[in-house]
Amino acid sequence: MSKRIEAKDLNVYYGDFLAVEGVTMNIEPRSVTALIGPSGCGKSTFIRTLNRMHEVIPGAHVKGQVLLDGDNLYGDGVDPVLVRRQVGMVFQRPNPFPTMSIRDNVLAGVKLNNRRIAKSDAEALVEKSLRGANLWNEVKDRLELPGSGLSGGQQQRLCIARAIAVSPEVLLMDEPCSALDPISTLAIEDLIGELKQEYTIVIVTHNMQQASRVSDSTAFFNIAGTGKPGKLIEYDETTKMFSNPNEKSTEDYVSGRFG
Amino acid sequence: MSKRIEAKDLNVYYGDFLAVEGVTMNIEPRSVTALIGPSGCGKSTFIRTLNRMHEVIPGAHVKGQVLLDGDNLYGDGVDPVLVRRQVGMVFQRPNPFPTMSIRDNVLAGVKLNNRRIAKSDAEALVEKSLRGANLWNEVKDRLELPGSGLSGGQQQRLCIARAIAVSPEVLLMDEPCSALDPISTLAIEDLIGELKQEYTIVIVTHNMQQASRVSDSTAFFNIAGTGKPGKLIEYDETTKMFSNPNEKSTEDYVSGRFG
Amino acid sequence: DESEDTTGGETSSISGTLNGVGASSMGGAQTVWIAGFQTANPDVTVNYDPAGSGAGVEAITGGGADYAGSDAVLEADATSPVCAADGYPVNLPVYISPVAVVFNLEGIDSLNMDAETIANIFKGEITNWNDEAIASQNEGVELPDQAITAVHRSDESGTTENFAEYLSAVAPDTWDAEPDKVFPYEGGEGAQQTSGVIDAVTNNQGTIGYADASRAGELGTVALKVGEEYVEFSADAAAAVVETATIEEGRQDGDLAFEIDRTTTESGVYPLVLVSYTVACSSYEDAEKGALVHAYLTHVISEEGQQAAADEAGSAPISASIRDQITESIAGMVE
Amino acid sequence: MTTATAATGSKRNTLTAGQLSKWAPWVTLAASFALAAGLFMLVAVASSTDFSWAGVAIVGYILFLIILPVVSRIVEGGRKAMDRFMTGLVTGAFLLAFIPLLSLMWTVVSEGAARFDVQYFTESMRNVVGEGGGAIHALVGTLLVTLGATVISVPVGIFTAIYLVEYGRGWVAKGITTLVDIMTGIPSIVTGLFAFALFSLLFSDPGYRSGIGGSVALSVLMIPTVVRSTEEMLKLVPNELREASYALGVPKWLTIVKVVLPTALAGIATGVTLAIARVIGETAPLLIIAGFTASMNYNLFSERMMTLPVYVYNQYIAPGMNVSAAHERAWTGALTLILIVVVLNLIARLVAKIFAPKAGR
Amino acid sequence: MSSAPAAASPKLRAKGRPADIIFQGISTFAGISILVMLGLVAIFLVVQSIPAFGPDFDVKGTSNFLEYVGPLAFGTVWASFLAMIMAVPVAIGIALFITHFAPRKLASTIGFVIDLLAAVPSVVFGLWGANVLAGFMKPAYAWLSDNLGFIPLFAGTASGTGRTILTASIVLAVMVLPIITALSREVFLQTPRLHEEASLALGATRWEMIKMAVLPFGASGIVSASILGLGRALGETMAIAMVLSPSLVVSFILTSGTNPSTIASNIALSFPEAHGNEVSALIATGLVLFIITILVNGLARWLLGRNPRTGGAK
Ligand SMILES: Nc1ncnc2c1ncn2[C@@H]1O[C@H](COP(=O)(O)OP(=O)(O)OP(=O)(O)O)[C@@H](O)[C@H]1O
Ligand SMILES: Nc1ncnc2c1ncn2[C@@H]1O[C@H](COP(=O)(O)OP(=O)(O)OP(=O)(O)O)[C@@H](O)[C@H]1O
Ligand SMILES: [Mg+2]
Ligand SMILES: [Mg+2]
Ligand SMILES: O=P([O-])([O-])[O-]
Repeated sequence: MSKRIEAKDLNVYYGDFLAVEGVTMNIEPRSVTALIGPSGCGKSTFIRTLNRMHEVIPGAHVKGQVLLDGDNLYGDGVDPVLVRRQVGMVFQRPNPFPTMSIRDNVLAGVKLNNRRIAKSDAEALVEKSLRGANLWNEVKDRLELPGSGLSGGQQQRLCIARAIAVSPEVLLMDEPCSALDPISTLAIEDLIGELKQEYTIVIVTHNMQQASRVSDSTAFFNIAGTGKPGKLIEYDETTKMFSNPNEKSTEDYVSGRFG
Repeated sequence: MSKRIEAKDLNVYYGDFLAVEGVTMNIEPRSVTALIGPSGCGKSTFIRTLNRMHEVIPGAHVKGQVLLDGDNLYGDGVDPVLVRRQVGMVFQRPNPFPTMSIRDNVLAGVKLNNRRIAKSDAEALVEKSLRGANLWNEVKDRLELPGSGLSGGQQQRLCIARAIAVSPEVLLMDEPCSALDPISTLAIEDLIGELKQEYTIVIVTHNMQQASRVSDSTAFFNIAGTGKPGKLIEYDETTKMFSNPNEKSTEDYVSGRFG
Repeated sequence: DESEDTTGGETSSISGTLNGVGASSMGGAQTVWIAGFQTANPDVTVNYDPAGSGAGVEAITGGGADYAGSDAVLEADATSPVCAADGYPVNLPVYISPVAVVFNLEGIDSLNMDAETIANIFKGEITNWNDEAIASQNEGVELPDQAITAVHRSDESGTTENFAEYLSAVAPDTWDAEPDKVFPYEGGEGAQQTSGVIDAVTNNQGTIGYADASRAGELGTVALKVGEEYVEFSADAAAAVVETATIEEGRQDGDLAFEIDRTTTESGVYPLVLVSYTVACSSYEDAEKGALVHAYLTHVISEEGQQAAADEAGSAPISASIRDQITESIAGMVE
Repeated sequence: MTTATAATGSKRNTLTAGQLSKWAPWVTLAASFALAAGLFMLVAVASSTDFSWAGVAIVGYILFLIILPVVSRIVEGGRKAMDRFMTGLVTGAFLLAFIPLLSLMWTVVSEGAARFDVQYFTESMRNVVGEGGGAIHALVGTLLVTLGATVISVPVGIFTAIYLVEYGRGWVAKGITTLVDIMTGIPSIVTGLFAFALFSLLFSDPGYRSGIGGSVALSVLMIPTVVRSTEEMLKLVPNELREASYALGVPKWLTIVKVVLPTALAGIATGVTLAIARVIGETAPLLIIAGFTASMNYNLFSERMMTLPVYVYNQYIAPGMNVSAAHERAWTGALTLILIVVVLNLIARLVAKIFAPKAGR
Repeated sequence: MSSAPAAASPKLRAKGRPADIIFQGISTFAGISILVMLGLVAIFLVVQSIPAFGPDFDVKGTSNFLEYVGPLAFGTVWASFLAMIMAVPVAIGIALFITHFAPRKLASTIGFVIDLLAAVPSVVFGLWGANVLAGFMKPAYAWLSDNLGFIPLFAGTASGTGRTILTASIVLAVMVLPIITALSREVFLQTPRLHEEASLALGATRWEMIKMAVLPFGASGIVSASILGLGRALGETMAIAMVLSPSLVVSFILTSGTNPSTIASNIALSFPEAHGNEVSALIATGLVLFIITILVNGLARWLLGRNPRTGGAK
């Protein structure tokens, strides 16, 4: 189910502005990779290049390669829609579809694509995905209610359920917990631990503790100043990064007394 | 400059829904009080009753008393406008006025009171407030540029400068750092340390470390379940709250391995 | 085409649709004629669009209508695509109506005026109701000291043209503008359509206007000075002036363009009339259409038709001699 | 500075100092109008003219607008005074709008009620002279012509808005936006002339008239309103939802059809209703292109078709001898038009209720 | 591990997504069709108006087209201007009242009632303006010209019927009011809560909050709303034709019975009786109105450009 991702000398642009420069990194399957770094260093920008969401922004484009099990996502004739079906994404702010019920939100990936699915299969898929996102018990009695009626943490888990319902091979998460309270955060961190049995997971976080808790590898991005491009400074196993990083700036950053 | 706040048996409603029940607490002048608790327990709701911002929401109302140096904010004939001039507020998301320059943003509140402020006085006040908010050095060369052009952390400090420019006696802050990166967060925590020399400060935070770092007293709110009202569980000195709280639920919450 | 297929009509078996466009002045009369004709011939639909004489002329000469209504006669050399090769458009005077000069003054129903005075009022030279020029012709009437508001048509109109023709014929020194459908002077106030003029006069004291007499209603009206006497408008007085009219020279057979003698001094004649023509082809390219137009016009000029229009639309019935002339003019349509 | 003992609340509260009491505005209002009424009474007696209610309303309001802020300024200070002044002004603006509205509605309802009967909605004007008759032919015509215009305008308008919001970039999109604005300024009568020229050319019939021609003319007026309102609504759909959909591997067009449009549907429905309201009462273009008839015509594509605005206009300008009967018919027509729009509005609100995104913020 | 040259597997290759292309095609086509439609209207106006620019121009006693269209263009702009200075402040007031002053429950009902004004057919506005409003205003005009006649706007004798350009402008103002109100209302409702609360928290009164947060945010929306309203005012035909007492003059006087006419209403008044050259002249005046609209739009855009929208989507 899960796949390896390789970024090769990736430059990411907004129009003429080079936002992220020369990133080369290998992400192992069935692992959790955390992206950390100060605001504006290009974490979000980079993670969005991994499922071609970057190009949704007008003028945004990419140079370099991203290989998914060896296939270049940016190769000729590659359909971004197919890429995104294999590389799912969860956003910083929970964004369930407001016009849909909880059930339809989970099935969105199927229904929006006009795919037919037997009723019993659909039920099974909803339950499996919601269980996978650790939400089943809380919502099983109100699947018909609108998804926007849930609490923030529940909404975020609903979005995760929606993302895993289409059985992607990679799951990207851009600060999935920053809008959440500690209890919801705990639930999602536990979930990440479980999901990595099946998926390749990349997560952006501002929270060092979180990065050290959930991830196997950590990538530190930094930026020299406003207007300069963000760069990958160091990428290594999480334990190494937090205990004994190679770079001075990494050490400065992770040892900040911040949580 | 700073004032004592007493809440007496405060019940806070959204229409018919009782969101916060029976809060009684004394907040000392020149201290930092942190409000903590899980999402939805009514921290934001409570803090907004302290400067009558709660009633801005349609249907929202309050029962009970809030005394500011003995004067009931909710007494007959009290003008909320006068209350808010004495009790300033900083919000979770930075909200500078987008059409105003940095200078005008700082002066926004002051200009309301005396339109004809002398130019030199204005300059002095802008500098003082921006220095107070630890932003002066970063923006002194571009006071004429729109405030929305700043980074998130800078915007948040600009909002703090705006709030202290009107010399309130109490400063309320609802999760002022949750949208910020660690470096900006550090700057704002330092700032809070300085501001408490002059102001009574109440701050909502999800971040236990932050609460323990910046506050003198801590109030823990909790909620029994969705639809139930939030309650003040325990209120004590911060050191006591984090080392040896009276209540089991407080201990559970603060000892959660979260940051 | 929506004409019902039922053959239910006891009186006739003709069917089809006839479209007319033209003068709004005879819109009311056309409604009456159409109702009568359609009642007798249930399978026929006749539409008359009172869009205006100009629109009517454009339509008939451009082939956009089967017949037209016009307050002014078509030029002698006009042609129409709906006419047969040997046919040509003819003007048929089917609608005669006096134009009333109406006013609104409390307690006064009628005033005497000569053309000179009327012209001066509408030009804005006489501005007060107690002006000597009016008072001298109305002894015994207590005229108020009140400003005159003269209301004219703001749209282009056959009524205006006939009004102007009368004034410029009888008082050429005062009314020095060429008669036209546009009101020529700047003074006074404009209102759209006869209804607008009537409303403006009815709603305001001290006003005066001119309008198709059928709409005069309760308003005060002016008796015109003809010769040495003052004549109130009436259907008979209006018909009388048409009796004295001559047919314009140089017209083709059956084209009955009238020249009215506005300066007549004959007794009992009301020279401020509007003659509105139906413009049709002397013979039609499409014979069925010709038969339909013929049937319809026969109804229009029939005694009942004219009387119905007089009753329901306030026009003056045409005389027997005009009816005969028209009958002759339209005979070619069914040959 | 800070007293340690908590105040009991019965002490004088510094926060309530210098406040006008709650009823002060109402007292001032009553006093202002009383003053104005007295003033005009005097004038009326002195000059033996009619007592002017309009004068009282205007002068009373102006007095109120001056007195309250002045009092407030003395007691509460300038800022509060300004607030009270602006509150008075804004409320005044709102009430001002009610004057024409009530006057219009009163006129239409009181004049139109007389003929608001079964006959009016079951009979046409065929063979009717004087009293009686109805407007069913005009009602059907208006519904058909407006339906035609809606069928043309809504797809074109919505797809154009989609183009502008979802696809259009650069000068083409800018150009179309400008053109849409310009289109809003085409005089209605010109659209009628244009449609007439177009159709008589197409069918080479110089007397061309039909309902569909009217629909085309109305579309020219309707499209810009549809585009504008739909565009605004589509812009309000958060980008997050689009991205959520893309991230699920949903192609762009399905994202638009299944996520963006349903989310904006309520707003679009309101916009379309507004656009229909904008054109349903148009007279000038229909006078030219849809023509005039007293008979029923169900066929949008051939022959003249009566419409309610033309009917109202015609009954007014060519009433025949029985003027009041015609004028009653005219007003009832106007009333009917307004009711149609009210019903459409209610439907749009229902649609909005049903499809509105649930429980937003 | 995988150093093999990247050859995308069939799994990622698109079959070419025809539905996407078709959908984009339809959208683009719709956009272009507006261009075409407007082009057709422009061509129609230009072609049909060419004869009016010939040397033998003679319409309503004028000897060239400019002489004819000048007063009409003036009247159009003047009447719309008057309507806008009345309607825009009132519309903003109403929108503010609905969004920030009225009790929430009442607000949507009030909004609906104002929308009703948009439903009134222009003929009915015409009838109401000519028969109700004009009579209502007449005494005011008499008073103004008697007492304030020294002001050029009220010079001369007052209209005896009240059918003045000011009456017509009031009717126009009432007609465009719901359009401007509806859009402004929507925009004001979109004011970010954050900004409203920011100003309230600084101790702003309600009006100060509106001045600080609502109006700056809504400025561009108000301009767009006004453009829509202005478009309607410039092009309004029937109501003006029925209400106004027109002449071929240029005059700023508000209270007189002699008023400049407007292009659209003049077409309605003259078209039924027009033929030949006169038709061309009328259509040429329509072309002029078209150009006026373009200019006014350009002006508004320029104003917008100087005061760009802040915040908002995209
Ligand atoms: N849509 C955009 N258009 C142009 N520039 C952009 C856009 N989005 C982001 N940028 C710029 O790209 C750079 C990287 O931004 P990015 O959002 O990736 O940072 P980040 O590391 O995710 O920061 P944060 O922690 O605040 O989310 C920044 O300089 C930002 O200003
Ligand atoms: N505008 C509102 N209308 C109705 N209920 C509301 C509103 N805002 C908040 N609530 C409810 O009031 C309760 C307390 O919410 P509040 O926002 O104060 O929580 P909080 O402690 O600030 O949570 P968080 O940490 O997520 O900000 C919740 O149950 C919430 O659903
Ligand atoms: Mg980011
Ligand atoms: Mg909160
Ligand atoms: O018949 P009219 O031309 O005067 O309307």
